[in-house]
Amino acid sequence: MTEDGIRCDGRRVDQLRNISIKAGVLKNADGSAYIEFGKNKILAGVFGPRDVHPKHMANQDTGILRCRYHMSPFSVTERKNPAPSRREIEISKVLKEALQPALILKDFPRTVIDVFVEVLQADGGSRCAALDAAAVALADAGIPMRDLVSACAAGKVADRIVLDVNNEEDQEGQADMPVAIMPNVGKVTLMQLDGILTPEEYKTCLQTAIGGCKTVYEVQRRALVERYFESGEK
Amino acid sequence: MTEDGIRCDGRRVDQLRNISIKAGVLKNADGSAYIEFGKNKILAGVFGPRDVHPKHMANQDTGILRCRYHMSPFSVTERKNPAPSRREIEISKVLKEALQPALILKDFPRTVIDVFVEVLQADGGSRCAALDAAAVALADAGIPMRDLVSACAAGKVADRIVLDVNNEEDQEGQADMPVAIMPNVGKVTLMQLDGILTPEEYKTCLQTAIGGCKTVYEVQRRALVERYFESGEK
Amino acid sequence: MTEDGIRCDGRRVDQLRNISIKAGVLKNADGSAYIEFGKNKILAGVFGPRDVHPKHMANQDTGILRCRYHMSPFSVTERKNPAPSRREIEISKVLKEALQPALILKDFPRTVIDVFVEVLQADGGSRCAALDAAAVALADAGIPMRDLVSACAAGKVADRIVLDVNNEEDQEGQADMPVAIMPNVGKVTLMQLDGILTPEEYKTCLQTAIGGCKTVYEVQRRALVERYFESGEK
Amino acid sequence: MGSAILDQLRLDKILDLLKQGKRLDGRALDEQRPLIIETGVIPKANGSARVKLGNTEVITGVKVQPDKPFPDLGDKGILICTAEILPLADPHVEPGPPTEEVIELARVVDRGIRETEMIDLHQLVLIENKSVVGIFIDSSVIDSAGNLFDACSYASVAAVLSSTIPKYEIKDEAPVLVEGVTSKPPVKTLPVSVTMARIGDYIIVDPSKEEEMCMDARITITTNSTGNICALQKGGNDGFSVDQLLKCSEMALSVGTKIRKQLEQLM
Amino acid sequence: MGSAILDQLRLDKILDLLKQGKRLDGRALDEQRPLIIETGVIPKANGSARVKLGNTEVITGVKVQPDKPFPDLGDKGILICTAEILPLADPHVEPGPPTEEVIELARVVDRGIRETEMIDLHQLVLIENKSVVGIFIDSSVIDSAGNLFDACSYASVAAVLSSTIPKYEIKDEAPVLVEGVTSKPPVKTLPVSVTMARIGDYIIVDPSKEEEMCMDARITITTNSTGNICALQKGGNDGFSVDQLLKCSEMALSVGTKIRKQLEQLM
Amino acid sequence: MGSAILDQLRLDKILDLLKQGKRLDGRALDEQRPLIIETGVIPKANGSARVKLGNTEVITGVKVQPDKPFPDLGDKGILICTAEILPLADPHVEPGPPTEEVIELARVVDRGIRETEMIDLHQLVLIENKSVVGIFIDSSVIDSAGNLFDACSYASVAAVLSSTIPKYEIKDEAPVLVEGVTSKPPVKTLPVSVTMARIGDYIIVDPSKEEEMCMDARITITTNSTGNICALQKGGNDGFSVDQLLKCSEMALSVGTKIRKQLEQLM
Repeated sequence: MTEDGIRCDGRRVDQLRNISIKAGVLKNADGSAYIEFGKNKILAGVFGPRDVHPKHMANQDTGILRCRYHMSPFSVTERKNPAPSRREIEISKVLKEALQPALILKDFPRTVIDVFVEVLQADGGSRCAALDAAAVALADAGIPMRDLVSACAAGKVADRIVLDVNNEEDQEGQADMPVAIMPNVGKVTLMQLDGILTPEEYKTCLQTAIGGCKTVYEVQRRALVERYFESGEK
Repeated sequence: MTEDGIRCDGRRVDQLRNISIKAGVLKNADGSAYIEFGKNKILAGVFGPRDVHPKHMANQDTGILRCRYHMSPFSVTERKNPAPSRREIEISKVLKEALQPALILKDFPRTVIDVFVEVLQADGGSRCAALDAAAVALADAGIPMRDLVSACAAGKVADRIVLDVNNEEDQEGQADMPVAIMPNVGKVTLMQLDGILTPEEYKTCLQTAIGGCKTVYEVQRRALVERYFESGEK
Repeated sequence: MTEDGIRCDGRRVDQLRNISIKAGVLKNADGSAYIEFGKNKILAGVFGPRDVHPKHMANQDTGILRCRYHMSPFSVTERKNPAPSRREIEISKVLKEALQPALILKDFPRTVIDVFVEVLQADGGSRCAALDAAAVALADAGIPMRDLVSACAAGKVADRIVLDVNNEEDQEGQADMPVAIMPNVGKVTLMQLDGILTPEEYKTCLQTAIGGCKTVYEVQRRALVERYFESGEK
Repeated sequence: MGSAILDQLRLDKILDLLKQGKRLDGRALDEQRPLIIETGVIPKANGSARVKLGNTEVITGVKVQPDKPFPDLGDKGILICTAEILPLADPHVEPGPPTEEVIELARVVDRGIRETEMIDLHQLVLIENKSVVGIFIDSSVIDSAGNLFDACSYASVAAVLSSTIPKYEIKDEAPVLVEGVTSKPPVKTLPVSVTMARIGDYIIVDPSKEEEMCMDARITITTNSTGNICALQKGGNDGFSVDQLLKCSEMALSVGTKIRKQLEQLM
Repeated sequence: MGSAILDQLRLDKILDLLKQGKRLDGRALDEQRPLIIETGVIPKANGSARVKLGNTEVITGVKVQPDKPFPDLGDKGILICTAEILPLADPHVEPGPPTEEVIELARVVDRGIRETEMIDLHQLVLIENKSVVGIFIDSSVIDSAGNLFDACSYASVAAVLSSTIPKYEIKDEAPVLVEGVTSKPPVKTLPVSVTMARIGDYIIVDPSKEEEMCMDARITITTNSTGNICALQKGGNDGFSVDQLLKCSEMALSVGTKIRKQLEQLM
Repeated sequence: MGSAILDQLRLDKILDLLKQGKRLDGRALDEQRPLIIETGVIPKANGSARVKLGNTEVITGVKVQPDKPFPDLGDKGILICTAEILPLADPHVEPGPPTEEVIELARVVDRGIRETEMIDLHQLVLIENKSVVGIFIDSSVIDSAGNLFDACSYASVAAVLSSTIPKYEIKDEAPVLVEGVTSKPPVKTLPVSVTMARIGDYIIVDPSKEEEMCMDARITITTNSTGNICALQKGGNDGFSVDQLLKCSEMALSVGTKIRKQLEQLM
């Protein structure tokens, strides 16, 4: 990083990578979205609410949410084995718990909502980008939501708190903190941290990330507006 | 191959390896057959129509057919891991689809017919030999059939179309085309091809294979006649 | 071994290693026990009789018994993969069949009793020690029993029949024979043998093992007495 | 039961149209759906393609990396071809180990590329018997609307054509990447897969999902650039007559020509 | 419920016969079913046998190939013994990973061969700690009609006796097959497995499937050529008295003698 | 349905108490359950600990053995941290492959130790890129009564502190154990994990199982010896406000101080 805070990819410390989101990109899924977030290229598809198979997993008091985060074999530098890794299973759980607060599952007892995320190309922050796409796909599926979920990481690179750590920064970075919020409700629904921060840095990092989430939210909104009010496609 | 078309094992180009089939060789199976086809040694056992487990796989509109092609660890030169390989799973599917046209599954709703094939010793053409034994085992089980299914491969070796490619020929061979027919109905129910053929060779190869299937059919018939009309065993 | 029959750990040929058993050591299990048997350190936990999952495994004529023998990764010299090995699966079956004669499963149709054994540190004779703990855990769970089950091995070391072979002896040993009895009913419910014995040695070995089982039985009884009549804890 | 009635109605409708030489989506019997090929969609991969065949959509990535050769095949590089139907592609696909359908799909795509000898694997050897270059061609179906065989095959071929092979040098018996030096893949011929379905007495090319639901049998024939037939797979729960099979091979050659031209533009 | 009644009726009938010293199939209590052994049935294997023990039938193949030794056992060749009940052997067996019953079967057969030290594994070392010969003995049950333990054990022993061990030379630290030179396996003793069942107070040898369905407990005892007891496994959901166990060991020795003679003819 | 009613009653009761600053088991909101640490409980392991956190109980063993380094990490030893909930620990846990809950548990414990850089992995290299020392930290939950994250973390840290690292020499490029020579593990800092739950508007430390059953969200924060925050994991099906998150980090630091003192006594 330069002394003026210009990062290896030319961004300022508080600047997001380029983001574009398109809703309704898949034909078979009930809802879908495609996101490019820096070099991340991620698809999300949603099915449901629908019947649960196997049936004994159904809950008569509430709907359930399932989430699968999966990386394509060609998405990373070294070819990835297609079988889900422990990392992918953990991220699947964390994403599910980040999306669930935005849903009103009690209204759909005995059903399941399935969220499938495929990382076609991975860069730093793929779990946040996955979440951004998944939230748009849920909205695209017409599933009632309390709010969107918007995600973005902040971190510490070269002793400075920066927004939206990319892959190169993550390799050398001192800390990475993915965060997701429900922007209107004001809740943090995903938060993780790897790396070392002072309490003061922790506070700054969290606020920086939340700022980024709010910017992401505008991109998500625009994708839904384009899908439903500006194109005659659906 | 010699110039006269005499092959490495002494056969002419249009000659099958030795085949012998015996029906009713197993005590526990509802129907069974043992085939020796060249150096192939293969057992087939059939159970059904019987109840489906797990129950949710049953279809109330029709019976279903399941097929498993499996190779013993000692059946090939290098000891084979007993767990089913992707090749075995594909062949299982192809065999199932080759047998199904001969069955009248609609008459047995909610049931399953299970065909289990074990390759005790493998030579070239094991999937065809497996099918020949499986068809006889189905008949031996007393399951109503539209026709038998008779299988045999043809291929291209040393620039000539030959019937029934053996293992040594397959190693050096230019093409291998396994074919199965319902001999009386006149349908081809299995067909695959690995290797390069001109359109003219393709036609010759197919007709050569069908010729072989018809010879195999006579051996299958004889095995059933021996089983039911010439021995007092059953 | 010395000429007087003093073994590498100082024991006589007919002497058990130190054994201590404590019943009721776990809070969540319906019954539990912890055993130290030489260097073996083993926990047993029991649940049931309770509903069977999956339901189709339930038997309307009788209760069923399930047993799992598992070794912690840190229990042996070379770290053990946590997935169950074929050896652990076999021992699980043998333990189940050793415990079952002591239970009256017909009285609890449609239910299951689960016995979970965890070997925290393994020494020679871990399956016997596991059984000793499991029997106490079953009694601690209040499950009606015809008798306890008491287990101990005998074997052949340096051409002599010895009681309770330890790990070092087992490495060099000529034979190892784990045995379990129902001490009051007088039945042998577990018996295995690895190694070479003359018919006469076989007889001596079996009787030596049974003698050891009877000593173990006293330790098991004492553990249950301490649990139910000497402490005010439960 | 309801489903069985719907199946029958669909079949009746399709057969009715076929008698008039028509199909549900207005295509002629020997007409493929529009094929759109985009390459370079995954820049981090060594090659990639996104293919739309009607509403069916596939993304394929190619990874090239040093590997050990298979035993007894020490004079050849490694070629691995996989396929997966992502659960977001189809409401009936569930995550988990591959089904027999998916295994067949991957193996048929693999054979089309392997048996035509599209890639000269002998050119991928670094040290004979010890070190070779491996080419991994992984296809992910992202929208499943019939004829996955051809869609995955076209995407795989396109991804290979678009790929660059990094250069490796041997240092201390181990392969080391030479930065910035790449070459085109050693492509010898263009395999073109054409899948046909039989419904009643009719043979149709490139079946849609609805057509697959009521087809009697299926056949996939792969041809090479010199007009030979190189791989074939019959599927489905019924058979073909010999005449139908000969007709299918002719259709595979004629229909394939158009696709081959489209693929050649990527070379 | 129906099944429980049938079970009871079967048990009553069998016990009734046992009181008269008889069995369902007319055998004496200490009488095995006829044992038929055929070797060389799988010529591509290094050794093989087909064994019929009454209606139970097993095929075993032996494969011999170079391998790396187990850690800490660098002075011994490798011995692996497996068993499988093929789904065509039994209407209740389903394809899939091995059940605990099958794992026990394989391990008991393995122990019979390993603990008697039938094969001198020290003679199978090519380079100590680095390269050894592995012997893989794989048994497939093709008809399951009771007492799979003994049938698999006899088939495994017979397959080993019928096998030929190829010669390997070490070149560049790797084993290379020497064509046309083979030797007999280094066999030191003949293990004979005898399985008995307890039904009520009766001990019967070589239980049939019907007898297994109502037996209280089972015991398999393997003896060697010098009349010693080398491996033992109790099974089943009840136990034995000490007297019964001593009687079983005597029966294993006496009944085993006849089998051993039959196996010796294969040497 | 019954279960849903019970859940509501439990929540009502707990919220009622929280309004009064109380908890079901009488603790203050920021009070952990008593922590009892015993080390050396598995003498055959290189290090071990048994931890009781209230009624939750965990046993952790540390194994140290030579291994190959991960590719591209040839200058570091290997650290593997696992966790398992034994089926005897909880009536609802079944044997089988790890659930997503258990995978998360293991990975959060691992990150607490890895991200604080507790162990100086650079000191565990025998030959760069070829041979390193691996440290395996395996935790088994034997009684599950809430807050497994902290219990497993404390047990893992304690087991590492209690461990001895054997010395290895390189002979013929292979590591050989030097008998009788050991050293302390290269520990740089003490990670302390503090897990908090949000129930309604209340944040409580070290939730019990009953509290977990009705919590809205969960957070685990790991701090190091210099008062920095090093790892964090939010869980549960609802979220936190920013103020709550800042409060949680303060609680993690203040509550963690007491635990760190307890752990320091093991050094």
